[in-house]
Amino acid sequence: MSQTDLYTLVGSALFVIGLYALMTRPHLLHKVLALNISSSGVFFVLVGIARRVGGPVPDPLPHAMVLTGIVVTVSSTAFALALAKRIYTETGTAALDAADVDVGESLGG
Amino acid sequence: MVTILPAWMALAAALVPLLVAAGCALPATRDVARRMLVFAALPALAAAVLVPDGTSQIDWLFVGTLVDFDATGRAFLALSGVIWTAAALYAAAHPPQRPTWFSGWFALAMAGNLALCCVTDPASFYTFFAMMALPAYALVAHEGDRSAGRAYMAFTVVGEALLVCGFFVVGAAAFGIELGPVLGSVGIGLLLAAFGIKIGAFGLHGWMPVSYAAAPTAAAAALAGSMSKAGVLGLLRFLPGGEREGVAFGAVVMAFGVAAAFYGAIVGVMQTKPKVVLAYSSISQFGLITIALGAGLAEPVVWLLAVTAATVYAVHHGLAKAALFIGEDIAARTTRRWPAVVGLALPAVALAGAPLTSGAVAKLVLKEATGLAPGAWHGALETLLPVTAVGTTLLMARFLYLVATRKAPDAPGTRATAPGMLGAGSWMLLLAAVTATLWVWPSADARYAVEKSLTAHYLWLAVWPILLGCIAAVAVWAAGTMTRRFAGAIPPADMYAPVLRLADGAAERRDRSVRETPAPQAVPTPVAGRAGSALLDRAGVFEIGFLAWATAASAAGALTVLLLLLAARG
Amino acid sequence: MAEWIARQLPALVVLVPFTAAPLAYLLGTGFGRQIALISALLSQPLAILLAVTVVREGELRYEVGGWGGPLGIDLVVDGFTAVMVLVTTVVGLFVTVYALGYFGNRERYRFFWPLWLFLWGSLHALFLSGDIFNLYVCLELVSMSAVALVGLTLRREALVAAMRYMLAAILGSLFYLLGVALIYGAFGSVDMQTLREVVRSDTTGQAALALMTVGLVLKTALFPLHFWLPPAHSNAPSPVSAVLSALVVKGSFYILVRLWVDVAEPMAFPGVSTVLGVLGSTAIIWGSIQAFRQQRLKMLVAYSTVAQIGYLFLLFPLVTGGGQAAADAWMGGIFHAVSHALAKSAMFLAAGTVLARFGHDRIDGLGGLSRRAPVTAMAFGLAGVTMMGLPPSGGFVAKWQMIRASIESGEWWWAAVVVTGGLLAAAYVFRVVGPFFGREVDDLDDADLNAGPSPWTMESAALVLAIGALVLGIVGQPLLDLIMVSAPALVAGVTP
Amino acid sequence: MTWETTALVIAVTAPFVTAVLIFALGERRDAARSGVNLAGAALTVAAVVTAAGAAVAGAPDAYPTAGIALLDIGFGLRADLLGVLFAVIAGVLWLITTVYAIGYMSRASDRARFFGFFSVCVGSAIGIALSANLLTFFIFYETLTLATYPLVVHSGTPAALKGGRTYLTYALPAGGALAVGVVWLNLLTGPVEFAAGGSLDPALATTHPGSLVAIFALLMLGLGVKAALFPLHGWLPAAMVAPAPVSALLHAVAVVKAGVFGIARVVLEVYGPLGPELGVTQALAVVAGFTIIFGSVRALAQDDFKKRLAFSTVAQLSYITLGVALASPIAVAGGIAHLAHHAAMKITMFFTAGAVAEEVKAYRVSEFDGLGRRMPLTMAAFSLAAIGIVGVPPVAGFTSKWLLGIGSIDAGSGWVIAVLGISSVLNAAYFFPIIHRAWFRTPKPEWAHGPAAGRPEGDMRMIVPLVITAAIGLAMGVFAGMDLSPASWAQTIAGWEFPW
Repeated sequence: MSQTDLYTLVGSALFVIGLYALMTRPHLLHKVLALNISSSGVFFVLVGIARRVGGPVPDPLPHAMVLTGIVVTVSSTAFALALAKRIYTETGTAALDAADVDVGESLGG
Repeated sequence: MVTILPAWMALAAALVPLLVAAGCALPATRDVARRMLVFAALPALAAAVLVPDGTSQIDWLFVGTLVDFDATGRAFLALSGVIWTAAALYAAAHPPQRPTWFSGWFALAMAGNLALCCVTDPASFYTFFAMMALPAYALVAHEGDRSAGRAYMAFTVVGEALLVCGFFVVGAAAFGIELGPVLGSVGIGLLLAAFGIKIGAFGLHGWMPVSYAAAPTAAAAALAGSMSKAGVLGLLRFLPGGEREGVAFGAVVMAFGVAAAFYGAIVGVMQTKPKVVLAYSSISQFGLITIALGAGLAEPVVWLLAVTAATVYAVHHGLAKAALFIGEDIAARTTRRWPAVVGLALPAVALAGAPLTSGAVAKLVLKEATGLAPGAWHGALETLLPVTAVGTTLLMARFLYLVATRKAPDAPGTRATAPGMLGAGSWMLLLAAVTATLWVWPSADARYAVEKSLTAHYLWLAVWPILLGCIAAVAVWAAGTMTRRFAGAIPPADMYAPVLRLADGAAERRDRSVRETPAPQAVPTPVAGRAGSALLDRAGVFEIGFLAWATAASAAGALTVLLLLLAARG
Repeated sequence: MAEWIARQLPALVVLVPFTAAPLAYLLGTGFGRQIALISALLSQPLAILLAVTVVREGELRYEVGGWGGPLGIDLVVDGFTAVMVLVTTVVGLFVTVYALGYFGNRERYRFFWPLWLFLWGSLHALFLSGDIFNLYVCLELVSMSAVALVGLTLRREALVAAMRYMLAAILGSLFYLLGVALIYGAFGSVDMQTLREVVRSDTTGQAALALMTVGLVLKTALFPLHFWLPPAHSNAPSPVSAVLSALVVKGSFYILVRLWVDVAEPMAFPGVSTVLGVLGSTAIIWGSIQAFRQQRLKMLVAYSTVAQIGYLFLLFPLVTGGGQAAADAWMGGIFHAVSHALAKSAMFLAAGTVLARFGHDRIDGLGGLSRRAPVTAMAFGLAGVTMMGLPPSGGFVAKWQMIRASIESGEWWWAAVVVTGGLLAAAYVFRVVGPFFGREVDDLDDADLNAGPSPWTMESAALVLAIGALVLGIVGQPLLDLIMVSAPALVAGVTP
Repeated sequence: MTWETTALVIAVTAPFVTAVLIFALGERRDAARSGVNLAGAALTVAAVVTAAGAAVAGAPDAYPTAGIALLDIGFGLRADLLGVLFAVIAGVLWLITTVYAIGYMSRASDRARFFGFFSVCVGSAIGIALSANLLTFFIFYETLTLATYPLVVHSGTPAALKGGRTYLTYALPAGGALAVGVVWLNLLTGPVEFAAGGSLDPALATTHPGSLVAIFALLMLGLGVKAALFPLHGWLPAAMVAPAPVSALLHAVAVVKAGVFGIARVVLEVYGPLGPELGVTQALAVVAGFTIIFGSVRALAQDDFKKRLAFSTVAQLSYITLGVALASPIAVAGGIAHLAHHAAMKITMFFTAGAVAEEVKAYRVSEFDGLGRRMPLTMAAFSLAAIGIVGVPPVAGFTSKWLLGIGSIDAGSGWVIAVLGISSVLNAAYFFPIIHRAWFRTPKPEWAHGPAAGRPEGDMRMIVPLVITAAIGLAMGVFAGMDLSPASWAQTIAGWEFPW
């Protein structure tokens, strides 16, 4: 098993773990963390792929991608946390499930 | 000047009554139009006398109209002109209730009747035939006899439908379309049935007695004297006489004719109302005409003779029958009845075929035609025709008896006790026509027949059935029990009486139920049925399941696995 | 000048909204409105010029900053892209005009303008992207700004819906990114043009494609992964709902089509196409049924989106066989995306007008709307015509092409689905439109007295979009031609 | 663009423009709306007549045409003889109906909506008439479906909404079937233009007989709903909840005639000789024949006046279908002529229904006793139209029946004669009682002396139109032999349709 394959496998495993948590954990914080774990898995795969060109210098492009990905993930995590906090203030709970689907809208203000 | 009159000018003259009808409909011209009614048929009468023979095509009218003046059409036009004029005069003398209303329909039917004598293409003939037959409903139902009106309308509508179907076949042939043998026969059968209704052929006569009895006298005279003759004209114009297609029908037609001739006489003498007796007399007389036509169909070379016979007989019968109807009414209106009964005797003996009357000549021509009937028919008719004359004599005797013995009007003040100038004039016109027409008939055939009828052989042939009939009548009268037992045994509508009763009952029930049923109220219904909404609710429950994270995750996972598997396989 | 603009067009199309967005943020509400309007107006000629240029010159490539691949960002414009940019721009303009009236000068909605412009720019960037990683970034940009817009009102339901939407969107992006990683690992490139040449029947490549497909399906809310869409689309402020349903879901769909039809043609394997087609069909049926049983107008319209998305996925099975059927399916699918964008935005805008004016959107409370608000009722009804796919609407042309493609390819059952879907759409549209002609319901009267008439800009924006969707069926031929410009090889084999 | 082509385009667009203007004017500006409406209708009539003149003067290859590219067929208009006949009917009757409707709707609400959608319907009908190909036809056909809906449900009552739902339940699936049929046919043969004598390649009858039969069935399914062929007729009586002018123009002329007109186009100008060859037109004729009897029998049982008229329409429409389906130029002429004849007669009857309902609030036949006394002009016009429908000459209904009957013999379908005969009797059985009640029964006391003194029998804007349409119906029969009468026109068309 090459190093790339190992990274890919571990990354995939992390991705699935995150996916599982996202779906089963009702708490919003858990869900956000789960997404972070999933994204770490994806980055693992990307970093591993950088080795595929062989030689001492790995392919820089995947690294650039991972960096971009981290930026995206960090900002979206921040946004998600802010949103979760706001939901907590509005509803008194930070859990989320089908029961929350309410279809009413009246334009406030 | 007259000779340059195109034939369609004559058609226009026949349609003058249409203007009168329109005038009756408009409030402003109502009174004038009503007074013009007695003159409405005169232009047509003039045309019948003055317009020369010839054909002209009016392309723009209907689906193309063929106006044709020939001896046959001229005879019927003249007959109709005289009868409608007399009837209009009588209507003016004794106006029915709502006279303008009556006059309008009267004029409309008149227009149709006069115009149909001038055209020979099926579409136009049908047009005018309908213009005559349908408005006549208003005349029949004018005195409020709904049952009679219903019978008239039912038979007329069915007749019109049969006629139009028959005319499809005739029209198709005129278009040059090849008809198969079956279709050709169907066409002839349809025409026979349709016109058969109009002339009260045996089995198709159900409307005639009730309608004649229900209609005001002027209308009955027009109906019996002229409108029903249109059926004869139709048969003359459109049956394939003289051609092979018709031969197969000859025997059937003759058989129906014989049946009608006897049936009319037998049922007629049992009637208790004079007008109904006259109606059955018509059925019987049309039977004779039918026999002639049947003979013409069966033997193509006889056809032209049959046409002449039917024409002459139709003219004779029309005038006589109209005179009988009007005389009957005059007799009913007056307390001094004997002059009227004497006057009535003239057309009555004419119908019976007494020598020196038109009847004798008509019967002679008829005999000439049937004498050439093929095979066994020839002999049978030789025997049967005189017997029908006995029947007619009996019928006329019964009629005169009923007129003479009828009770006087209940309240003489309400009805005129004397006929008055117009009414008497109308009758006199008809009586004169009955007497004179065949003697002035402008054709060599007729003159020949008139002369022949004066030979001793034919005089005797004409006289003995009448004598026999008179003796029988006197015998029956003397044996009063027979009269009492059979008088009224058969209702006026005879075999159709149960049907008419059923129809009357049904109409009554429908009216009652309509009166008693409230207007239907709109009932709002739910958007979806119960089953539908239960299914929708179930769908809603499922959807909540789809909205759950766990379901979504499973679905995403399953989809991933599925696609990966597909990828691996690919 | 003109020539310079012509050369810079692909960049300008993206830059105008991206420049306007921070400006609108910095300058605050009053200016934000004007900046948005200016940006929207400026975008119109740019998008039209872009389309015209593509028609004239075929595919355009633009290297951002002159870098070029593999590190630089390339903008690529073919017919498909130009069409999507065009429809985004047109819908964007009318949504902007509508929003001017809808939000007014209210301070609490000040973030609408920058977020909306940002979303607009991201969509353009997405459509123009030439490589699959850049697509990921754009996808995330679109998602983030969309999520923020959904939660804009800060109402409880909206926040919860936004959260749901966000989690789903990020998950979808991660699936996609994982696929991108595998693709890069297998082929060493993310540039679509390069990939088109090197991609081969390769298990890793196909696995990558499968993962990307799942992510994109999730983001497009294809049944049964539509769980986030109805709450998000119905609870967002109406102009946002319009944008989400009309444009945002089309973003991920766009990528999916690019991948399957354009890039991965050699790997097109019928199994996946069939799965997508079946899911699409189910979405049509299921979404329509759900739409029919909704009690609230915006919820109904949202489920209508679930159903209409299904039609888009019929493109995949129909395009697989190539030939004329593929061309017809290509035109039909994309044309459907366009006409649905116009009609659905009109529907949401109309629903928003109702909501703003009467304070509720309960369907059984809308009796007599055609008397109370004739323009809005008309807009909704006309948009409904496109939903049903009846002529002369754009939806009709799309369905015509789909039916054509399915008969051509011998797979007539897709035609049956298309027809059935139209009838189901009629059922839910007329469930709403029917009562418009009915007697007034009392509470509508009362609310009307309180609220007064809506700004004409709102009413007419919806109406214009609906009419646009309607006449597209008659004057749509140039658009169909544009769709076929530089079309993928699979579908360009035969031109009609 | 020649003058005739301009007229062609104006004929189709003018009603739509009128509709837009009416919508824009809004509810309150009655005078302006009426003016715009009448002007639009007059302009349409002028344009249609101009186009018709060009069509009459031109041969098939010289008809005015116009169009733009759309899909593989194109959106095309063409003023051919058959098309302009229908367009003239729709245009002229629109003008008359507009006058009537202005009177009828004078006290009703939602007038802008009513007149707007009304104009759209007429525009669609004229578009249907002047379509050059199946795609264009289909576009206008479905537009008509939709634009009719608001008119059917106009009163807004639950019953009206229910009627509207029933209408859509029939019309929309039919549209789906039609769409599939049209697409399939286009795929099979390439773009389908209408052409006299049929536009399909005769070789297809041997190469694709199954497909052609299936396509024909789909097309008939789609067109049969509007043509009210049994068993697709159920919507028509339900749609009688609509206001009288709607029933008059749409359910007697525009909508239902669009269906039969479509059948005529498909049978004559698409399938042509292939129809009889594949046996599909014979099947269609049988269905139409059955519908004639069925509709008439159903009409007998209706006490609701408009419902009786509706079932009568069901039966009468099938005369047209029947004529078209019989492979004989004479029968086809009869069917096409009936398109015009039935329009004039039935519109008169529905006008009557509206006028009577407005003036004396009578909706059921059983309430008509003595109505002739109270509303003489109205009932006279009605009676004329009714006897025409029955097939009594000289009203126009007879003329079409005449051609149909002879044509059926020409086509070797003698059974049709029986259908026509039975139908005539049935028609008489359900129309004559109405005439009888109106003229021959004792009126209610307050009706006995006619309309109140010094007052006409109703709103003259309603009475005059119905008298005019009745007169048209009569004139079309009396002058059937004239060059430009519908009957002659239909015969010319039929002549073009049968080069084979």
